Amino acid sequence: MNGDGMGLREYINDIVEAVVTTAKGMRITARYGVDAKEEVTQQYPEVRREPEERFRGFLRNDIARCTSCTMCVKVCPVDCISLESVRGADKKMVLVSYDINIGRCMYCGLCVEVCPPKSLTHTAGYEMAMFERGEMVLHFVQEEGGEIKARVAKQVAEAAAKAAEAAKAAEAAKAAEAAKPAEAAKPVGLPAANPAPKEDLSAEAPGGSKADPEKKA
Amino acid sequence: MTRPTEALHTQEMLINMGPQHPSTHGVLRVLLRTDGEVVVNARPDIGYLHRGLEKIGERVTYAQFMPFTDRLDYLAGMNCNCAWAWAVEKLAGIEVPERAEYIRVIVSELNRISSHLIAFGSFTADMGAFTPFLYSIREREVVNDLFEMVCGNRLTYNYARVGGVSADLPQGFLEKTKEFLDYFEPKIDEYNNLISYNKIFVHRLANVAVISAKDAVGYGLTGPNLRGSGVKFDLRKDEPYSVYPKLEFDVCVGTGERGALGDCFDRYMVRINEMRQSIRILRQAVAQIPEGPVMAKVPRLFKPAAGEVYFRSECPRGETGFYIISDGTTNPSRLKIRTGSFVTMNIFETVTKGLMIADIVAVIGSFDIILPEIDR
Amino acid sequence: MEALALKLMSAVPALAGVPLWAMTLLVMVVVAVILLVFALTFGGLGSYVLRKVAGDIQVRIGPNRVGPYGLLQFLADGVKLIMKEDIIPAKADRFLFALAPYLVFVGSFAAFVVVPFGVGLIASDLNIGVYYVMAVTSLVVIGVLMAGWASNNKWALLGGMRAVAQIVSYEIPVGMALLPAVLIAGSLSLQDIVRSQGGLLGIFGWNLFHNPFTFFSFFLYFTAAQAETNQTPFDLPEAESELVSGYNVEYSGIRYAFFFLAEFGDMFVVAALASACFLGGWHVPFFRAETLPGAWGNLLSLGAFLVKAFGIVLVMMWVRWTLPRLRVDQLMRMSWKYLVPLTFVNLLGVSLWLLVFRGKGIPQLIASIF
Amino acid sequence: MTGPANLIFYALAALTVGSAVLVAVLPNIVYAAVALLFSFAGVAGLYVFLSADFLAATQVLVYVGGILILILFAVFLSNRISDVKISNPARFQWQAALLCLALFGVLSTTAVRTVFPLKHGLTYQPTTAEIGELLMTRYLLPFEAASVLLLAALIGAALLSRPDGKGKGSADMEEPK
Repeated sequence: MNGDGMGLREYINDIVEAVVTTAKGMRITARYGVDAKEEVTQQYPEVRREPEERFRGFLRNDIARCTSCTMCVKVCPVDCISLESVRGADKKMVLVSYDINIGRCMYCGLCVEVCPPKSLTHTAGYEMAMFERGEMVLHFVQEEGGEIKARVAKQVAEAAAKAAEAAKAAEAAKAAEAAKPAEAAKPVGLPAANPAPKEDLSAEAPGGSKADPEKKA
Repeated sequence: MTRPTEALHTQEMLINMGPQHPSTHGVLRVLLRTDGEVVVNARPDIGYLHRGLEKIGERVTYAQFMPFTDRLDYLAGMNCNCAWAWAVEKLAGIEVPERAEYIRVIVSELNRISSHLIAFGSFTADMGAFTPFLYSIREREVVNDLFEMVCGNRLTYNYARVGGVSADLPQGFLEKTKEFLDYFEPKIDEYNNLISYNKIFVHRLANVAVISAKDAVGYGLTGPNLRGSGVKFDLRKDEPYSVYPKLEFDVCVGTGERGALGDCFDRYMVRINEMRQSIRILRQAVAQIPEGPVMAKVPRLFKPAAGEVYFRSECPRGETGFYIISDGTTNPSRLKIRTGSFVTMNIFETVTKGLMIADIVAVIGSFDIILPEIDR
Repeated sequence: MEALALKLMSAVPALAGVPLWAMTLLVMVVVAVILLVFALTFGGLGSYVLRKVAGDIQVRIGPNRVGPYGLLQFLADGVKLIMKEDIIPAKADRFLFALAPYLVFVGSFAAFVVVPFGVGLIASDLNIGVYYVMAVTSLVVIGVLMAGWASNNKWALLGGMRAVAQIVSYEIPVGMALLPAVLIAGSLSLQDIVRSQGGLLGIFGWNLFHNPFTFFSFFLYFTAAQAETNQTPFDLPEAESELVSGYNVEYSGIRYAFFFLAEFGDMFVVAALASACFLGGWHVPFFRAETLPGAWGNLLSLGAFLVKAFGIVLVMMWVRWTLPRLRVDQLMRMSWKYLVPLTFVNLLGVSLWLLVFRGKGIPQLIASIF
Repeated sequence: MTGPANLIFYALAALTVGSAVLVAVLPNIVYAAVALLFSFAGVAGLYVFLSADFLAATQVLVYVGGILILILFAVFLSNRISDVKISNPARFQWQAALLCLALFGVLSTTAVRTVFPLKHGLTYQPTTAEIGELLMTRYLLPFEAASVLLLAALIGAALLSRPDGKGKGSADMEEPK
């Protein structure tokens, strides 16, 4: 088409080709334009697509089942999980705080894969808008950390006292040749330690709407 | 397109194309020196998206680096995932179950289709036709649905694992894949009718930024950009890995059908044709996939023996290679990533001399660069 | 105008005392306001339809939130544009920057004056109608160039330059493609051109079917006019993927709205000219709207005209969402190497046809056999 | 049409003359060009006033759409195109003023001395057909001569602006097959 060497036939071919290819394209767009069934958009807030079973939404930790093993903290490539725990009276770890910074989380799912008690799971939630960065940290333990620590320390102390008492008693019993009180002391100690997490669970229900994406979704 | 003579030389203008520009495919900044509409020099300025992925690689374990490979080329996360897994397996000498390899090939090829779809769509959008872009997105959504089914995410998959894949294919996945292939195959012809052979589109691309085969090899281009220049080089064929030797497909090369060999149109057509080949591969893989485990026994915190390894695989944007030096600990001692887009940027300044501003957009689109891969 | 004023004064006795010039002025203002309201409404609804058509073609839905079927979207957009901060870049030329959108809008709006909306429904039946449209649309060029330069933005400057080169180049094929209609009617007045396509031949009275040359002429005009009004595939001045947004990249708020409205105004003027010159204007096929009593004839012809014009606007949108964009040198080549020679050949063909067949078109020739 | 008509005439005349003065004195050449636009528009308005609608449209089409664009292009293609503050250092002011005064004297004397034949009671008549007919009959020769001249100018301009004469420029403009 550079003037020299361009024949009339080429010129006309050019025009014909332009018209034909344009018409072809327009036929396709017209077909889509007329056919209303082809529309694929969903009206998002009203119509919601059901996420797949394996969908990796927000993380949720069922703290009743969590063993504070810190596997998730170790495996997280971006360090978005922070966990604090203290050793309870029954030698098991008691969660003091379990925070996930979802502003940092990249939803890779490695933490869920490694979680031994399967307490950490992905929810189907994906909607969470907030005004400040600080709000992006999900707190899974609702109770004040200090309170838990104090309570656990108290329990530990109590248990230790009890154990000491029991030991004393045992010693006394040994001296008196009776080992039974020591065994009875343990069942007494457990109920004292257990109600605390249960309380947490019930407290989470009303106040946990922010922390629990599933309820929002 | 012709440069004015010295007598007509006017004042040159310096224009910043990017980092905020609709068609630089991200935060690429091209420093244009133009003489009116004619580009005297176009110098790409990269690094606006640098996240230090290679340094991160030294800090995290081999398994932990997997999600970061999603961020390497976010339009082809599966390919990068698998490439990393293959690289680490080569380093540690891990044998992967065959079913896992087939799954990797299936998701890789699906991802190649979805990545080429974006390349096609955004390229046409750069050329001013917005409609094909949305058609391509429509098809890509189906692939994303499939990926969500298999791994739970739509963009950053983190599906492959060292030693296999994170989970077996879910129920009905292969059927849905077949369905998608049957649905998708005729769409390629539709794209061709709609835009590929459109006179205006052809005129915009043909004979623009011609790269000779010699230059393409010399500058280290890989992937569709290399094949667009007529060089028949595909790592899946020439340095076969995984189960690719068992699958039949052709290597698409540019033919110069509407202009010179190695122009923008050839690079574009290579991608369109590669989607067909991916369909072919997928059909075979879906038919051949064996039953069995999808994960080899790999310790959670494994320590490969000290040594180094380079593994490269054919990603949608060219060769993605991981060079890993291991010192016997759980983390790589040094990690170097070679990506297609980064190497492609080398030739950018050379081929854009004397083009027009609109052609710069065409060149960027035809290279199908992606910025996270360039800056890493 | 004066005639209308006289008519009004004789019809309404209370107006007898008003001087004629004042009455004329009043009529003028009223007509202008009606046209302005039409132009604004068209701009608003046009943007809605454009997006709806885009949605339909692109397998989406398009605006559907504000009002029923999203019909009030344009009001929301208008309010948004008015409320937006009016930004003038610090280093821009404030005076020209502010002036440019109004010039563009005036250039586009002034062409509405000679659009023949229906029987007797024309703001001013200038006897140089077609020529007038060509003249006032050249005002747009100045505005666009001014906007591009005054923004002190290199993208805008490039856009302005492109726009000027493009509009000036395409004015020639546009004019040449319209001339066949002028030749057939023997008048530049758009009302005369429309009247010449009447008769009971139905759609075959249209210039489109007058002879093969006029048939091509219509498509040549359509193509060239698309280019002159910066519609895709010729939207280089505002090519968003190359020049970001071209000459109006620095504009915001109400000033941007003026560019926007001018664009839609241009679109309508092109469609109106195409339908008036080639598609029989306000003629209703197989029916003489002029003969209807009272205002019915006017209304019916208005309806027919709007249907035709909007149909062409729809086709323009359809083309817009189908084709990619040309490069600037290809655009020039298309004008000078393809459209200009073709329109000239076409014009020659039409003239020869008129000479040989004494002004009769194919349909008339066939009709005269029987 | 007496009172208001005169008013409009004076407004138009003031616009024309005022803008013309601005063209001469404004330091910014782009502003000067814009002032020229208003001057042209005023002249077009005067033509309308003289019932010469065709001439008015031509004035807008040719001068505004053509000449002014050309001038603006010339301005923009000059140095420091992207600099908004282009200024126009005026030189030879006194000589120019003298020349203008002399020209003004000649023109105004001519205007005053000429006896214009005035006809009253003229009604507005379309001029287009008449102009066309005259151009094609009585003034055919000058009309054609002018068009040939313009054509020659066009070809000359195209020839001058071609990159390197022949050959070289075409190599990289190969079109797709």
